[in-house]
Amino acid sequence: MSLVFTGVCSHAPGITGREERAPKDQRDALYGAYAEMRDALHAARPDAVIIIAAEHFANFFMNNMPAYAVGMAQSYQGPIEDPEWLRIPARTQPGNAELSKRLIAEMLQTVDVAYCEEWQFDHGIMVPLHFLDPESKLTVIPANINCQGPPLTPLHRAWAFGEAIRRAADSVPERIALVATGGISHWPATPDSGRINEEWDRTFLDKWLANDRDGMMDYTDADTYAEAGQGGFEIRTFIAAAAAAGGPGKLRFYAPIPIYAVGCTVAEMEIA
Amino acid sequence: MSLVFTGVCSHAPGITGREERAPKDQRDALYGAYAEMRDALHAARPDAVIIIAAEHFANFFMNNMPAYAVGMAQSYQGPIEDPEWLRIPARTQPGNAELSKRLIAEMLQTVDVAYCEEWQFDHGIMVPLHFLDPESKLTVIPANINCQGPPLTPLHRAWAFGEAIRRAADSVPERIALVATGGISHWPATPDSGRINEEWDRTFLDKWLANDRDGMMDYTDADTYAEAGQGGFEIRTFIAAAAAAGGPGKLRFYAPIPIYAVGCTVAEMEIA
Amino acid sequence: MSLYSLSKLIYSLNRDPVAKAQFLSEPAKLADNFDLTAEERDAFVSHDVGKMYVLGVNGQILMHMAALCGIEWSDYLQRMRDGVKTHGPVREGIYAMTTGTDEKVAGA
Amino acid sequence: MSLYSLSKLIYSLNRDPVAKAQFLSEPAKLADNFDLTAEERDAFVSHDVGKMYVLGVNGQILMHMAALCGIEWSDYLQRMRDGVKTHGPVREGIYAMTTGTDEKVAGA
Ligand SMILES: [Fe+3]
Ligand SMILES: [Fe+3]
Repeated sequence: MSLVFTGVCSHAPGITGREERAPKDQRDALYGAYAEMRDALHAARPDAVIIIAAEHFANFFMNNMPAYAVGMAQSYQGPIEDPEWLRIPARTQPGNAELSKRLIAEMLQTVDVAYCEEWQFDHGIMVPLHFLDPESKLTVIPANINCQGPPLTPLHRAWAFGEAIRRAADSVPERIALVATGGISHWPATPDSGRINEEWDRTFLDKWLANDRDGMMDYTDADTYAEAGQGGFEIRTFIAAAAAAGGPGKLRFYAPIPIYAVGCTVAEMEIA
Repeated sequence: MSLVFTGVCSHAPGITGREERAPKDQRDALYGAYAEMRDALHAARPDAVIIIAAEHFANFFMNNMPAYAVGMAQSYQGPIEDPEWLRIPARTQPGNAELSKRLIAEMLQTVDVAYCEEWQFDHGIMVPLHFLDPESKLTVIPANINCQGPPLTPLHRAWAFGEAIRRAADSVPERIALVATGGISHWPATPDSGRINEEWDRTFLDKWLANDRDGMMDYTDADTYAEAGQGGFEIRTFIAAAAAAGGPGKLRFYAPIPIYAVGCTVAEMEIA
Repeated sequence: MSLYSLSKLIYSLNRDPVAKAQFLSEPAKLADNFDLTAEERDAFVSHDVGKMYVLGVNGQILMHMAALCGIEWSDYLQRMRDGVKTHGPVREGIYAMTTGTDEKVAGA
Repeated sequence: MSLYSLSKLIYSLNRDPVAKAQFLSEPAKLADNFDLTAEERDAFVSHDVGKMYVLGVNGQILMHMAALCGIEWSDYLQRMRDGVKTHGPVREGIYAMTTGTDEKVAGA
């Protein structure tokens, strides 16, 4: 039928795996924002939720690293990490291979996505799902943007991917929701883990909330790396969401939480 | 520096593996055409040869099937098939990872290629190499278009891929050659193997030789499958070559040879 | 996605020397790593190319397994034709047979 | 492409239960399947997270191996810092360290 929901949120594994090590008020406010987004997502009654992640070498490695990938399986398993470490139990999430195929065929008209008949979720999808669909009820279609291994896809192609998702969603009879997940500035899994550039984050978020395409395109990877770390490359997922939704955004939560290793963010965007 | 050579040729494994089972005059004429193309390719003094193949599940499977892929390794091995069966000895071909990276970064501006730091050649690249570079002297950069597992990339994106290759080749100081390989009509590896639709082939070749973009875009996959078999999907490699070269083509050889299971083709195209 | 599993098994076999060696020594054990129906498993373990073709395995994967099993080219084509004669048309996957089962297009 | 091989080994380990089991029982044998330098091999077999970080392994791969080895989060970060102190800056790969080796940004 159309795109019925668009949201973005953080997916850092520390959010669940090191839950109790953040200040309690911050932890509670973040968890509350996820809960609000969960309610809004379910209220949109999606037939399927496309989750655009920036996964971390769980399915994609440099032997065959697609710029864009979309899942086309009937179900998906996760997490690939030790469930104890991530503190998210293993689960099977329903997919819809036939719907994926229709969406992918439409996306391929303008964006060259790889399709995947199997896909294991890592924390990039499991952390959002843990909050947004605790009972594994939603039909999920995973998508990925390579934000890890250079050469990376340019930002304007991430925008084109978002546009393709929107066109594909509008071309099928089903109600499609979109959740994009990624960090803004962060230095995950390195000795710099915990560094967060709040000013950089707020500037980017302002552009994102205004759906300011030109502003969001105005980053080079070199600048992003210097000011926002390798985790900053994940702004591609936010950019794709903005292109798909088209409207202004609404910020539910933002706070830098060093032990979670990211500027934790929960936001939604109007479909325009 | 620029694109310095563009050619297309067949890659059916029967051409080498069942060499002696074709009529001798046809076999000799085809082998002679490959030799002419070899000389023309080497005369262009390329620093690297991009070979666009339509590989057959040697590196890419439906777990992660990219529409477009480009190799980024320092060397490549092949054939993946039994060398006795293909009658092509195992070899290591030099690559150039650093040059690949520069070319890929430029291609990514408009086409979302997967990059591959390893790649095993199947007959799709080995058969052309066997004829065009018998001594493994050329630096090769393999490329691939998914012509095997639907959903397939649309023809206009194959054209865009060719344009991206041209732009990338023109953006580096090295001399780049391009060889695209694929069948026109054929039903490879099925009980229908040996069927060839010569009329369909000649119509397509006329469009290709005239570099008639609109004419080459005027095929649906359903029609191609009905009239030219699943092997006909490989016209995408020819289309990409035409987009890259831009000039008119010159046919060195065409003949349907059923025991080779394809309308065998060797042709070059002017760089315009 | 059982056809997917069977296809992936043959894909792995074609490209992985370790899998190739295991295929020749203990094919049943290799098959155990994949989620197959009994029919698929039997066809795989017994090198039944005709049956696997009817089950929907893409010829571009099957061809290499046939070569690995030492099945000569014309025999490979004939086995697929015989598979269709015995088990009926291709059941799944993307390719249907477009000539008659008694028609030999090449390699006769 | 030796860093590529080491990275691929850890990537496989992170996603493949069979490789995980072998890693815990006979890590050297698992490493034999990959084309590594002696330095890489030693670092891998001895779980030397700091050394592997300096050799250029991406933290997103290394983090999971550390978890598999039972290395607690703050200890994992400390081992990388100690690696840089002992062996010098990251030699290859895409990420350099941007804080001081004695600076603990989080998880202290
Ligand atoms: Fe991430
Ligand atoms: Fe082919």
